[in-house]
Amino acid sequence: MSIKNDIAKRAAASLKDGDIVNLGIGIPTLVADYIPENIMVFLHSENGILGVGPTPAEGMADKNLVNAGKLPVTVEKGASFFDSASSFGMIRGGHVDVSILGVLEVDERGRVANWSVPGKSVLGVGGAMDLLEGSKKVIVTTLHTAKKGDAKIVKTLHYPITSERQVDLIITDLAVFEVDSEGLILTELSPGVKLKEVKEKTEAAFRLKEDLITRESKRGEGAE
Amino acid sequence: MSIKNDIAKRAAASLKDGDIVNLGIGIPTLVADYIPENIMVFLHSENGILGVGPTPAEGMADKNLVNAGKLPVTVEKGASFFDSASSFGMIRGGHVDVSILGVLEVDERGRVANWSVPGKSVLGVGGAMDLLEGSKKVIVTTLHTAKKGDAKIVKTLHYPITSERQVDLIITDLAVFEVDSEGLILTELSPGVKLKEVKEKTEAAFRLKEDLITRESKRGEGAE
Amino acid sequence: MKKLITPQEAVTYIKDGCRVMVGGFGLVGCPLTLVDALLDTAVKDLEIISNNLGEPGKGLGALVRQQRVRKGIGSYFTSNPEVAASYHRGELEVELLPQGTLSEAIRAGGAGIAAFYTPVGAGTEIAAGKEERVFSNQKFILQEALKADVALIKACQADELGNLIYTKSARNFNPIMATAAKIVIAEIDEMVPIGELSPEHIVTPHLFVDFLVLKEAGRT
Amino acid sequence: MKKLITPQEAVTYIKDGCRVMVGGFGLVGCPLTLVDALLDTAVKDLEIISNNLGEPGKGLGALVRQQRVRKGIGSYFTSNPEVAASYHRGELEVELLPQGTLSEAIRAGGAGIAAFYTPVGAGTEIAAGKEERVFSNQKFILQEALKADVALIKACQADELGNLIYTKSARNFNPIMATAAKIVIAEIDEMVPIGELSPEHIVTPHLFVDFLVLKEAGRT
Repeated sequence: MSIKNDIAKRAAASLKDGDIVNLGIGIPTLVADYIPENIMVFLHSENGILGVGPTPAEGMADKNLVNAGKLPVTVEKGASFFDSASSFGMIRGGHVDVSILGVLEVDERGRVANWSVPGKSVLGVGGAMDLLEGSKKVIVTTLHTAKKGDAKIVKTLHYPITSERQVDLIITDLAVFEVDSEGLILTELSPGVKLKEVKEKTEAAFRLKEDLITRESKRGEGAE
Repeated sequence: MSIKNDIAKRAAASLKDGDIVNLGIGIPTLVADYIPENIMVFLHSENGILGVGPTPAEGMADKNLVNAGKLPVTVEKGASFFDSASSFGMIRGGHVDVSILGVLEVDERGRVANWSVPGKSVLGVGGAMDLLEGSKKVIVTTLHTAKKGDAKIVKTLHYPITSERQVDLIITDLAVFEVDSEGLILTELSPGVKLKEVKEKTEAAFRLKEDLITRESKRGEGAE
Repeated sequence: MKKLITPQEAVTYIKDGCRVMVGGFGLVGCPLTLVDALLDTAVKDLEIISNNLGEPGKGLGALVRQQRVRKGIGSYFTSNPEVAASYHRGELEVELLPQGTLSEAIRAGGAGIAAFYTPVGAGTEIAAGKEERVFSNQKFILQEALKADVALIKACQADELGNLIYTKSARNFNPIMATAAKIVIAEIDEMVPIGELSPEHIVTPHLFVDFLVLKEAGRT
Repeated sequence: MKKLITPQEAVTYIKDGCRVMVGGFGLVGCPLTLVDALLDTAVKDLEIISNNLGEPGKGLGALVRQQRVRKGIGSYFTSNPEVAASYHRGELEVELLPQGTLSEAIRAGGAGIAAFYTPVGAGTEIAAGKEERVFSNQKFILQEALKADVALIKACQADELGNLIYTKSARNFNPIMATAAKIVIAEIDEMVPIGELSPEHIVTPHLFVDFLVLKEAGRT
């Protein structure tokens, strides 16, 4: 199991039965494969689907049925289609329970940059701001550091902020942080990870949860 | 044929093929019976119907299918149903071609009072303001004077104004007025009606159209 | 599975002082079983958002007659003269909105929009106390969104997840009210298995709906 | 009967300098026959409102490459790096909106709403130059409605009156763009007789639609 899958699996374990969930591009997309079997969640895609199902079998893709990443999907029984204004009404209106998003950076107040890289040939915001603003709960899934080893959990964002809203949970390959009004709280270490490593690779200040746990490496089950 | 039916018939004659038409309560409702046979119009009802058809036969009423006056209706082929916000989006957004409305009074700028009688046990505005504000064309159908003979086409409204928007056409039992930026223009007299009578029964100032006509009393055809 | 509850359980979510949206255009599309159940409680000081307030002594009109409605927000209370009478006696607060402004404010409430500028009512009594603003040489007034604690709506069919479809002109305010309250309770004629309603035809996706109640032969 | 016209006739309604809405989320639900026909004209200085601006040299991307687009208003132009390149060279004006703000502004344009307050983007670069206002202790920014001269949309079926239904996630921006332009041209896969589409299932009632064009096997 790759590092990214481990992160996705940990994120999936924090979902609850009945949750309406929106998955971003990248690691979040992988979460769909790890939904615990004893719960039922409903995947919302901002291009107008509630009830997204698995990727279609080879050759079975329907060109009119894609997710927000423009990849072919299927739908579950009980799914529905709607227009873009209705879809974002759901998001902005607080009807999506959980959004799981990738980020460029998170700051020490739990605020996110994930839409713009100044000067790069990237010109788009898509649904990133809507999802951050409107979702009842936001979970960030990300590698703990960038490719060159730079911290992604930083004191101050270097990239443009996506929303002033603080996210609720940050899940990396090394650790899990909760966020409260004062900032980040380290609640969980990944299997085999020491607190020292997390401290070294995290630029942002964070507090420790009293009962900080180290997640077991047992496969096939969620940690919550 | 009653006076009210005559007014309705004259209003129907000013409709064009393909018009989306909203009919108010009272005389406007009668217009549906006089749509010229060589044109097709589509009746919009603000409670969520496009394509309203005739009143159902005795005993055939569907309690879930009523018009804005809460009277049972049917629908034509090609009709559609929608929610109230969508319906008023159509009206306010300028997608209704013609609204035909009853009034309490019209002033000499062609502005209407038709929603409130201060002090009376009438507490409602309904769709009156939306229709006046949003319809591409507004036709007023009304008896020329009130029950006691008071003018309904007045210098200044005695009742609260419904919208600052000037209506386009005023059709009474005695006459037809067009409205331009400067005010009312008498364009047509009903069969047998003399200009003198209209002058006596109209409080508002109005100009005469150069080619003022007297409508013929021939039955079964529109005047336009 | 969406929880199917009784009308009596449903109305326990409505407490004294609650703001409640009630669907329907007159009696058409009004959740009469839920209204009846509400009448059987002692709940009072309600703020009701509904296009109409029933007829004298009937439906929501019975709540008005029993003086359990503190305020009515709607567009057309003319069909119940007791509303005007209570209002003139100072017993009932009334907020009258053009029907399009009412429906748009409810939709805005459900869609996370705080307020919007509408041209309807500008320059009239309805605009009293409201901010006026000019866009492209036309007057508009600011209308804030409407939200509620509980919405009581009426649909035709629900599947077991709570997806809803409506019937004919009984759709009216129901789909928008389904989006704009903390707790949404849908009274339905019939429950169908998941998958029975086409994804293309569902009007209210289940994420908006909290509870379902089966319609009963009613009083009102 | 709604006028069925050819793609070539359809695009004659688009003149130099026009503001044109184009439906679709990427290629899904994009009216490619109409876009192809537009490519074959010499029309220029266009202002395009569309979630994306195609891919490099493809669809709307071909219009961009030919420098016939003066301004793009949308939410996600990332999939076409040439848009960013043109923008950085100062050849193309770009207005980037959060996808929900874009879709809400189009809906507002079609529904006669001048502007609305959304919380999305408050406190970010997107809010630059926009009015900020606090409602209930939360920051909102003012977004004005979007309208267009012409909308090119894609539907699945139309009846002869112009009532439209869509298919799956190809619905996206099409129903809202159908409401927000002076001239609305719908590219359809298939025409069906009046009465074939259920009144309960029609997504875009015919009053929004001016012309119909049958889809052709396309280039892009």
